[in-house]
Amino acid sequence: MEPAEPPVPPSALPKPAPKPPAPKAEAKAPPAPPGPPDQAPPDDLARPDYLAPLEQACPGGVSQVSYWVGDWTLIVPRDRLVEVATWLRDTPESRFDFCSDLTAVDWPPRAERFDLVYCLYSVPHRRRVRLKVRLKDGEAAPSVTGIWPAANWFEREVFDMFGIRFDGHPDLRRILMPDDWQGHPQRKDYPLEGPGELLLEDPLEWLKLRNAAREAEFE
Amino acid sequence: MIETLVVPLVKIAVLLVGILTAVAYLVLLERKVQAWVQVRLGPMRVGPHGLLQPVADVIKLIIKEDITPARADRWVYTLAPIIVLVPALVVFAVIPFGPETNVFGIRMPLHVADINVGLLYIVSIASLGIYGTILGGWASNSKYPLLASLRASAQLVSYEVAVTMTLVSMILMAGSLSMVEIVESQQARGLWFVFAQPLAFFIYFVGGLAETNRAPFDLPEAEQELTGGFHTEYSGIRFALFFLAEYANMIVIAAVATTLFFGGWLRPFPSVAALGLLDIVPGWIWFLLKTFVLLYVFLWVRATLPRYRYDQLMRLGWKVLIPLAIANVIVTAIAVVVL
Amino acid sequence: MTDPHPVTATRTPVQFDTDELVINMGPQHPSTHGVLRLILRLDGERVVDADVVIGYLHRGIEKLSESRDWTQIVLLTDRMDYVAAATNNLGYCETVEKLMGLEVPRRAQYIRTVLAELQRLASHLVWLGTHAMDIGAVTVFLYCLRERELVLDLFEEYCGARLTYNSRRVGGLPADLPVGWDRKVREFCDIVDQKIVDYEQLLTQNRIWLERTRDIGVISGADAIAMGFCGPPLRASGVMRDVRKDEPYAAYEEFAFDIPVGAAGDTYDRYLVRLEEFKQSTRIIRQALDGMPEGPVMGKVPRLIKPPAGETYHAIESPKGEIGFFIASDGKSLSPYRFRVRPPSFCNLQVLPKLVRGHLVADVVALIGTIDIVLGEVDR
Amino acid sequence: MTIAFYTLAAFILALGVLVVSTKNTVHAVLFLVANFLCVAMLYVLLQAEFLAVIQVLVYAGGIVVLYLFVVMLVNLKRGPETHVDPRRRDRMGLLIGGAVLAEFVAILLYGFAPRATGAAPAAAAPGVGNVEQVGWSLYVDYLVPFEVASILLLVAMIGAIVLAKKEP
Repeated sequence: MEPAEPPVPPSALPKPAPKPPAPKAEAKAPPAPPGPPDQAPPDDLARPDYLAPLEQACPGGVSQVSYWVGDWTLIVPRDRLVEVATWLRDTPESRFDFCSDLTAVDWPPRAERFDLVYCLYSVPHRRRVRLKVRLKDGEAAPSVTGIWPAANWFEREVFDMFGIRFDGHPDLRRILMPDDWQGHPQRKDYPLEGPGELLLEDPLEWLKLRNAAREAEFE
Repeated sequence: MIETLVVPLVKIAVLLVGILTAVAYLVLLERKVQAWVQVRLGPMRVGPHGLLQPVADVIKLIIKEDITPARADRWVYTLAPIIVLVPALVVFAVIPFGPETNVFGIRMPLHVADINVGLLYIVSIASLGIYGTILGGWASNSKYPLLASLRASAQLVSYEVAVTMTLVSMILMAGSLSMVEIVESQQARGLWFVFAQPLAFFIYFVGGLAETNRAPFDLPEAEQELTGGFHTEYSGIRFALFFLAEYANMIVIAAVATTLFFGGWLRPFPSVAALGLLDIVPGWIWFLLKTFVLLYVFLWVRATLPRYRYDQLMRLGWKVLIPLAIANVIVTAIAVVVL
Repeated sequence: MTDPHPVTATRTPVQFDTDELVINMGPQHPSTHGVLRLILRLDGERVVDADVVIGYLHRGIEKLSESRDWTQIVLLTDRMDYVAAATNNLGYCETVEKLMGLEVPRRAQYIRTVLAELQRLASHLVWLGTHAMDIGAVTVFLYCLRERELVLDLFEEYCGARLTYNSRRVGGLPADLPVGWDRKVREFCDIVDQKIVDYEQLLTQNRIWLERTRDIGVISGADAIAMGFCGPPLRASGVMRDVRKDEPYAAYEEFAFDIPVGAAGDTYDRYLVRLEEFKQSTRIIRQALDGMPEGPVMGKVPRLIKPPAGETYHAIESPKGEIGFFIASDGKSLSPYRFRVRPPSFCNLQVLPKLVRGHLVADVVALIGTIDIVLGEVDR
Repeated sequence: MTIAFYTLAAFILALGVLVVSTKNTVHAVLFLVANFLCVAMLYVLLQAEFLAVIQVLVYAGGIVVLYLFVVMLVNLKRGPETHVDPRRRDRMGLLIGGAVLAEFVAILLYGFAPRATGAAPAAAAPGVGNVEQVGWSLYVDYLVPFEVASILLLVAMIGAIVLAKKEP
């Protein structure tokens, strides 16, 4: 599974705001949102105790801290991820040794359209934190399989579903979709109708054809 | 002419029909016993209480499409089930079902042949059946059957040693290789050999379970592991032959055990005169009854126990049963000489 | 295949040319619990390496959810772990409630707990049956499914369905308990407690069972955490981790129950841990029925469920392990912007190659059974 | 009886030829088994039931199974032909063939030579079983050679195990 297909370059997209997921319900909805709000924590809330040491140990490692319905989220720059993750796993006051989940969210109009979300859990301290890394399309993320072996299949799934590559992953193949599948289904610009032979080979071409057909029908 | 040709032929015909019927009903019995153990009913649809189920099974197996895999070795593939079945049936020739009896005015023994190496004959003929197993797996040209046939043959070869060893100690006890004489010797001593040789019986029975590929030693056909075993690729009548052979072998093991350990056609406690009224029941009924009980144990074990693993099976065979059997032979030999 | 070990002076010159056999286990195989495919490299019967191929049951539930509205998704979650559908419902509903800040009435919480534990019993019964059958004890399978039928009957009486229940709503429950239902549940708990003894008699001290499960697929606690093991397999490795205790949800905080923990981390310990969970589950159910509060079963929920913009991750303890839901809402549309499930079977299955290496083919089957996967959940 | 003998003999010869001429090794092994079975029947004709049964048990049921194992498992692809001297095989063949031929001739000559003592082998005393006779001659008359042979086989077996055992 070396470059199965080049990730769709953003310029090739007909419009940065492609078909939203549900044509009927979403047709009237405003264009897709610029991204999650990432609310800042309220001032009267005590910040978790590992935050200050973390910021000390890895200055600039956390670019933003967010709090929402009880969940802490640290937004981490892509190139600092491994450093921050290793610190979080190994330092006694944090000990986030369990990688509960790793997934991604696609927010297309944004320049850094992907959010990589790492849901971590600390077995000794019984608490959670989320890391979030923002990625541009085509940008590769550093793999955390060296830190949490559990991330292996998660990263494969994210690669399969979003086309995000992971540098240093031992075995980056598709996992849920067939090996010869074209496109990455969880991207928001993945066409929801079809499929046909053409869709499998070239989704964009298929979209253009379909739109042309619809226009013809309309006229 | 009648004595030398017709009587044996009739006997053979009766025996064959009887065995095939018995096998068919043994399958039904197995399903029923398993069902009862598992608190369900088993086959109930064909005939009263499913009693005609074997007929339906046979018809189904015969009219099913008989598939030969495209890249199988055709000849061997066809030959294998036959090789398995024939020894299983031929062995019955020397099993004495009863003492000399009057049948339609002709006095005749209830066995096809009493050869003076009867027991060895059984062992050697039964050991031929293994070819069918190996070749069936090999000729299918498929990996799971191949693995299964390897397991089967390794299992058979290693358990045969233990089983044969127990037979040796029985031969020592009886002083003869003839099946009839073994029974008669038990009559003379007034004792079923199982009471004299419980260990030998245990080893024989465990080895018999293993040789017939029955649970908990049913590795060669462990469908959870090997999707069915060496006959995975077989279908229709050829599959039926494998099936038939397996159950016929079970009956052989049970029948031989009855002869060797449970006094063949003798009634219980043959030396106790007070139980003389038991003699009303003919010998062959005693024989069939005992065989039936043993077969029931086969089924019972299957419904109860999980399955051994291949290496554990081998360890049990080589490191436990064979040394025990050899020790048993030595002790028996000493006892026979001393007493 | 050439001999990987060239003949050297230290080795005996007599070498047998051995081939590694590559066999395909599944996707159609009687004991891969669905459509799992393993590519095994065998040396004789010993597994050298295994590759797991999944995705045969991929139905795109995550993608599908992005075009269903929030209430419809409960129905989709049924189809993931179809052996424990009610637990999936609960996880999803709680996540949405967390996102919206909804209050769920106490009675509803209690009933949810009862349903979740009944579901755990049902799922463990299926697991025990299939696991025992993989190892050759067919009878246990039929016994277990017999008891599972009783759970299904209870669910049928509560919500009308036997497998895919759709039995929760965001903010509460679709219906209150039927009259007399709690008595039947109590009877069922008594039956299960008795039957557990039966299963234990058939298996726990059975020599063959011991030989087949002891020291098979051993994994240490540290490895288990690192590899993302969760649920009973993790606890069997000696790690005290149960979402019910660590991050209590529904009404678990109010009940007394123990978390069984193993020591050796082998198949036998995983079996013992689950068997003990049966007993703990009936204990929880009885407490919940005893203390069942009165009141409504549906909280104050807006007509249109539309959580504000934001994301959250919420996990509960499914019978298989930690099932988590990561849901992002954009606050505008009627369906989640991103709906992600952290399937416990998926994470546990990931460990399988590590577990099977060096064991025999027969153990592969036992190990697939011991991690208790449901392919509907692995592939979603 | 004679008809049976010649039929069997014909079968044995034909099967023997098939064993060496068949390309497929598994088939060859099968023919070998059939061959052994026919030989066993020959023994039955000679009223040596014990020998017949042992023939089936040991050769057909035991040894050939091992052959079959080897043939099935060892890769049947031909190893590299390392004949430096292409004629070597022919010469070896000639040598062995010549030796076997000489043996046959010797047997024939001996067989057709007028018998000095005619009644020696036919001393089957009635009442004493076939098995007992074999037992007597093995364990009384030829005890030492028998034991020596067993020990030889045992040594060979242990040697094979030692050779085949992988170094720890």
